[in-house]
Amino acid sequence: MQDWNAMHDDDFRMEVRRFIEQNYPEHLRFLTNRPPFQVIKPWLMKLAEKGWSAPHWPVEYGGMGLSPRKLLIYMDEQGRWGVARQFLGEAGTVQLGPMLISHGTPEQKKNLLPKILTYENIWCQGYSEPNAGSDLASLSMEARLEDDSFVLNGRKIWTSSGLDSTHIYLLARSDKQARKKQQGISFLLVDLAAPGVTVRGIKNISGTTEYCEITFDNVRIPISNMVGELHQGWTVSRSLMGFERINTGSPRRAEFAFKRLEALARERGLFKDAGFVDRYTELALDLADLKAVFVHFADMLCRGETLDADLSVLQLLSAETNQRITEFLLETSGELGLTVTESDSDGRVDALQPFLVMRAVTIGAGTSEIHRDIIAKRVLKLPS
Amino acid sequence: MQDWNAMHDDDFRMEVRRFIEQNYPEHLRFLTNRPPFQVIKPWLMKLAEKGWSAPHWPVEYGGMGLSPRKLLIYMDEQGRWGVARQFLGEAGTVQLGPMLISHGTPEQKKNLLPKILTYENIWCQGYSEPNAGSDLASLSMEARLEDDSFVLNGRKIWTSSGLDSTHIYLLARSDKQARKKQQGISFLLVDLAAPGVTVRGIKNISGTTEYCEITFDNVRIPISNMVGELHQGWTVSRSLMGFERINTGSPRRAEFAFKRLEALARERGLFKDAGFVDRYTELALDLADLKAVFVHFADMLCRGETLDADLSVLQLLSAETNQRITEFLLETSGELGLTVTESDSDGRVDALQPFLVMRAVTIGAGTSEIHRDIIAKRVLKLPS
Amino acid sequence: MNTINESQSDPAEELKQRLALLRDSARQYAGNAAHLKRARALRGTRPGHDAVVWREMAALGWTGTMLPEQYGGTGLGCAEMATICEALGRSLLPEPVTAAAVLAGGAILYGDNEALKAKLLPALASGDLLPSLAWREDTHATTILAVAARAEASASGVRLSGAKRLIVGGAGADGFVVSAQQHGGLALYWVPLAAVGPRLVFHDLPDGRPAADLELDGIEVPAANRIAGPGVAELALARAYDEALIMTAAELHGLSTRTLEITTEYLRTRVQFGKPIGSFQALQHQAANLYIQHRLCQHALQEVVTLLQQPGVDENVRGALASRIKARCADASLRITRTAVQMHGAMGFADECDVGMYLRRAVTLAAWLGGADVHRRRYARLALTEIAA
Amino acid sequence: MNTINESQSDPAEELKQRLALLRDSARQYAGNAAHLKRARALRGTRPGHDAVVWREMAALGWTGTMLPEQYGGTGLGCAEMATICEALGRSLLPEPVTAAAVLAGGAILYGDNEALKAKLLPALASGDLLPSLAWREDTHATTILAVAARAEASASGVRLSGAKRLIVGGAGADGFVVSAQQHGGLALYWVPLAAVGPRLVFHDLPDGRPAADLELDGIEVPAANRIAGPGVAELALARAYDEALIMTAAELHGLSTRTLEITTEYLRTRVQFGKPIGSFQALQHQAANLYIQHRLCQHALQEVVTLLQQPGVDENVRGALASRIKARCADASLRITRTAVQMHGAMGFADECDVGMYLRRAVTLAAWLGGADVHRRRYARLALTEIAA
Repeated sequence: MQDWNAMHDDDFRMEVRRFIEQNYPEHLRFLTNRPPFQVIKPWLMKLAEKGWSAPHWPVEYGGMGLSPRKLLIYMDEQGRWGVARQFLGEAGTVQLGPMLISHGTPEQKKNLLPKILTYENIWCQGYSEPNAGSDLASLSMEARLEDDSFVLNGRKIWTSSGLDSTHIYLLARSDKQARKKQQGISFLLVDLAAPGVTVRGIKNISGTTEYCEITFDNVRIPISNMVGELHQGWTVSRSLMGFERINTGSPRRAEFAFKRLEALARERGLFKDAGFVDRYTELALDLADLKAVFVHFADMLCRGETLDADLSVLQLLSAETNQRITEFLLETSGELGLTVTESDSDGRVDALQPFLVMRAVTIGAGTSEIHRDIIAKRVLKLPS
Repeated sequence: MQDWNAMHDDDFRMEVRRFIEQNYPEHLRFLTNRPPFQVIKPWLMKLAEKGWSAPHWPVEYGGMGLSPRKLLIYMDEQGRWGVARQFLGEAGTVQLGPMLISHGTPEQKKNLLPKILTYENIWCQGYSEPNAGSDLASLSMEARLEDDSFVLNGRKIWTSSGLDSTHIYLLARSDKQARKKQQGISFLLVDLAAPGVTVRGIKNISGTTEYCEITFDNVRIPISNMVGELHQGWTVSRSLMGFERINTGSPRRAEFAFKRLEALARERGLFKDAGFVDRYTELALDLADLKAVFVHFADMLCRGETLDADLSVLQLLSAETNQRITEFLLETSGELGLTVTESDSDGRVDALQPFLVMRAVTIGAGTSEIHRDIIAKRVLKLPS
Repeated sequence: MNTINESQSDPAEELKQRLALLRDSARQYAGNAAHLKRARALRGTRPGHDAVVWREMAALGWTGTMLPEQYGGTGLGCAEMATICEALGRSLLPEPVTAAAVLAGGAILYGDNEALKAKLLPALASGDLLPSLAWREDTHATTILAVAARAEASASGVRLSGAKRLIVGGAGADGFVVSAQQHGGLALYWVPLAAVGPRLVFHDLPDGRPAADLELDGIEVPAANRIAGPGVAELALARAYDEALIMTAAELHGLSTRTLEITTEYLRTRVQFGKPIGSFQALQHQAANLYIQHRLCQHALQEVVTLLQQPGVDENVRGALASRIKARCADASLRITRTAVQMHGAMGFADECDVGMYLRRAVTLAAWLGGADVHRRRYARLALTEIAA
Repeated sequence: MNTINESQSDPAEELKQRLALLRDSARQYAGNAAHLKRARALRGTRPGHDAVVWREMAALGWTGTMLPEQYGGTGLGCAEMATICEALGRSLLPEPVTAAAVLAGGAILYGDNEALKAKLLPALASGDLLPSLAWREDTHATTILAVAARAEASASGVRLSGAKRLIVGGAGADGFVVSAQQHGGLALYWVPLAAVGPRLVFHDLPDGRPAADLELDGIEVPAANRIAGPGVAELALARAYDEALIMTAAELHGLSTRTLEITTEYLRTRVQFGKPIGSFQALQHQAANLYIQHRLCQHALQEVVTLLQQPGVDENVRGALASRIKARCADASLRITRTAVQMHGAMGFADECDVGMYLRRAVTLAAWLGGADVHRRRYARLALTEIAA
């Protein structure tokens, strides 16, 4: 077994770079949106064969066991080559895996982890409900304990990649009498093929069906599908650290969008337009400084420090810089933007898709409002 | 007595224009800040001699008795010629006069109104207190009724033009037992020369002493100095309508600031700088559209309609457009802005003073936060 | 410009009452919830609108609002038409009223071919004809007068060459007003659908409505189909363009207004953390900011159309006013619809939520005929003496 | 540029610890509340700073931080100096450390007159000398190399002509580094105060500190006073300028940080409507926005000074980094101090409230050596290949 962490940084970087350059499909470079599973699958299988599906998992569970420092190099090289940001959708490797590794039973680890790595099981996340969005802890999906089973009833919504998935991990209310709304919640694993599960795709504003609504009608699952203790699901779901959390603040997508802007400007000769250049430069500097903020948090990770409430600064900045860039991209494309509504596979500069896709970044991983609340209350200690 | 309202609009406009052009001092045109009383006094005396001190007061009280329509022409001509915005400071003509006319006793009207018109009495407004700013109704200044007198104790602050004034009208708490904080307040008139009154100037950020703190230490005033009913002062102070309220939303100051920007751009040859021109044009359009909003409210006045909560839209827009213009003026002046800190009497383009003075416009007549609250709750009917 | 009307009498009041009547009737028709459902269903289809509704609109007088009575119109002005367009914008009606009645219709009306006017305009007013203006070639051109297409004399009349793009309303058009260079300058020709043959290609705009590209090579029309020759054509195009800008601004204003209504209603009713989200001050202030943008559009639009009701408005003044209002309404509508999506949370990102349709229509109309950046610069050239000089 | 350091060992950690020590000691000295009172009292006075404090600062090593040990300095880099300047900015210390030690000192150090260096630099390090750089002529020039002043050979050495403006720190200077054109190009001369005579005029900067204008006509200095001749002078000026930009950015960052602390404290304690105003979500979110700006500055500054600690940084890279950080900190500090005034309500508008002093210092330092707009454009020329080309 290769000990990646023992390698010199430069050698490791070159090894990663070589692999990516040799295996990543050219036509999928620098996408601003996340490709569907079927499109990205050949690359994922390449990663799986190489044993690189889960760079951050410990070696004993089939991961690469990378230190934060090596992990950041790994991400850095992906960004450099324009590898599609696959992690958010792959709830299995990024989210569920680490939670199982900390909280799962030996059986759960043995049975589930290998199938995540090979994409035999594709997991999605079932947290949000129609009446539990920003206020996640008010979720009402019911998990009634009957003998050795839970009986699930309720609805999950805004589940990413639900149509591509085979399984879902979710939070459900196992004790309706609990005093605080964060209590009485259990963390459960469900096969989407189970009787009583209905998956309905939700078309989104950008025309793709990235989200789902999943209905559970008396779905019965064995109690062994629970991760962590009974009624302690909230804690399990909050246990993600470091890499998994910093990932959503990565400036990678903003960089990809900025490359589009650059290409558009070149195509239209806008670098001769002083008014354009002023605004372009402002965004270039916003991006440069966003990267500096990212490096700060990445360095903290490398030093083994805990990422705290002020990670919201990175997430907000990243999301809003992203939006500013794609809004300017759309504005700059002018009437050209009216003529390209489909993906950019023909190499033309598409402004509409990035603009629409990025509408979600200030909603998905906590709304901007929630992040500002966190900064005000937990970082600046302003009163309630 | 001239009936101005019977005149044709054009004739009236020409008459006003002629008077202004012949009498207004050239060196005081297009000031972005309000000149001290002594500086503007010669012009005010000209107005008083002409009988034009109070264009909006009824003729029977010495005003011009202008209809809203004629009043707006009067204001329009002042703006066109760059007449200093004198009204806010002149609490006597703009604020107190109309309140006395509606709520004063015959004696109060007879004794006080003429002296307002001749500037024999200069009035200032005593509303804010150290702990009652945005939350004005929580004022705590005490007015204890003893026989035929009130005994005043407390402190008023942020009183505009206090050092130039001879008298103050104020709100004080006459009934500490009142159930709501808006109740138990009386509206009182005080001679600043009375024993126990101390006036201290407060130097402001722009270097002038426009505001005062006034302390009242057992100041005794006769009960006849009360305007309106006992404990009903809040209502008296809220009774201003129309012209007095629209005045703070006038785009005049924003226009004056924009003229500065124009002069600076001409001086520096910036109209050849496409990046500058883009931002300049944006502000030109903001100003044009702000004027359209003003015209809407002015038209409402002319039609005799009541100005409502949504006047906050005009006040906010006017204040914030003002600030955007003066911020850009400062930025554009660059290091030149470091060399001119005094008033612009030497004809050079000063950016610092307008910038600093305009810091107050989103505070003074209700903070921006208060206006946004009003729009959200009273116009958009959002829940509390 | 004085901020006060000079005159003593009050035709403004009269106009205001007429507009209120028009607005009520237009809103009543367009506000029927069936229209929004229809607009949703028609996305991605051809011609992307409903011929029956088009005729109903004509029957209501909307396609002939700005046409003189001699051509079957009602001879009203920009203010009345803007009121109608605002109502159409509110409900996202897919029928190409601005493109056909204002842009193409205006180009015909302001031309100098009386015979063609007598033939085409009454048909437009009655709903029997849907004309479309084929003007754009380079998607980056910032003026309607940038034309490379050519018109040359041929045996049977005039032969056109070149290509036109992004013809809004072109998928259901009965004929095209085509701009082309000829000896002496720019001219406009009427090309009936029958002469077009297989030369039309369609694609979807961001709002799901179709636009057409038109290959001109090989199209021939009689010389009598010349709508306007050199000199007249430029003026006709410029005026039709300015009026279409204003109507597009009115549509944008209408759709922002409706978006704001939908969103404040959502803020009042959506509950999170145990209370309506509209009780959170941060959202209240954002809503107030949107409302301010809305009011800027409302009063600026009112000023612009009122000024244009006067006879004999200078061409540069008209252009500046048109660009000013297009820039304002484009910016405001994008900001309002973007924020509306954000305020709706994940729901706002779903296609089934109406605010997404409003955003996509805003994106489309904001860019069509030039975006805010283009029009701010045009305004500067036309209205700011320091820059024009 | 890779976002990750390549090397395995951790000199970064070592630097970090050194900086923490420096920061603590600088904050301890500068954080004394007496300094802010002093700064308030010194506004509008001449020389506008305190000679005793200047010597104390020298004794702490601050005026010699970036000077090599051979000249009595401590031979440290931009990172260390920025840490000190940040502490000075926090407390609005009026002593012209950046202007004298970094800008003027750097111009001398990067010149090639060893004899002058040996004489002047140790005196700067020890606090015996306060030099000032007289470079600006036209207030609109956007480069430090725009010089019209002349230096011509005379009987007794070199005669200067022309005029310099806006010399920050000039009111207490013991001598001036003057840029002037001579045969062959730009040169720098040392002009001791004694040679200046009555040619200095002072005026107040927005923050109340003085700046000097200097009439050069008639000033003569020995030829040996040439700090740098053609070729060297340009490089020396450019480097000193870039370093001064970074230190000014650090001062701005320090003052914004402190402004934010003062303001959040005010939000926690000021009560209106029966609760602390900091509990209003609208103000909370504004405060969060300011905090984000603060963090952008903090991490960008850290990146910039870390990159400049490397030996042999390319001149264009240095210039781009310096302009990038000046632009960011200028913008952020203006936004933070403006909003701080707003959040303090009427109190913030009073001269007796400290936030007003912070705003005025921010206005001064943001504009000094070029504002955000100037530096964004310089960054574009130096760093963005599409634009430089």
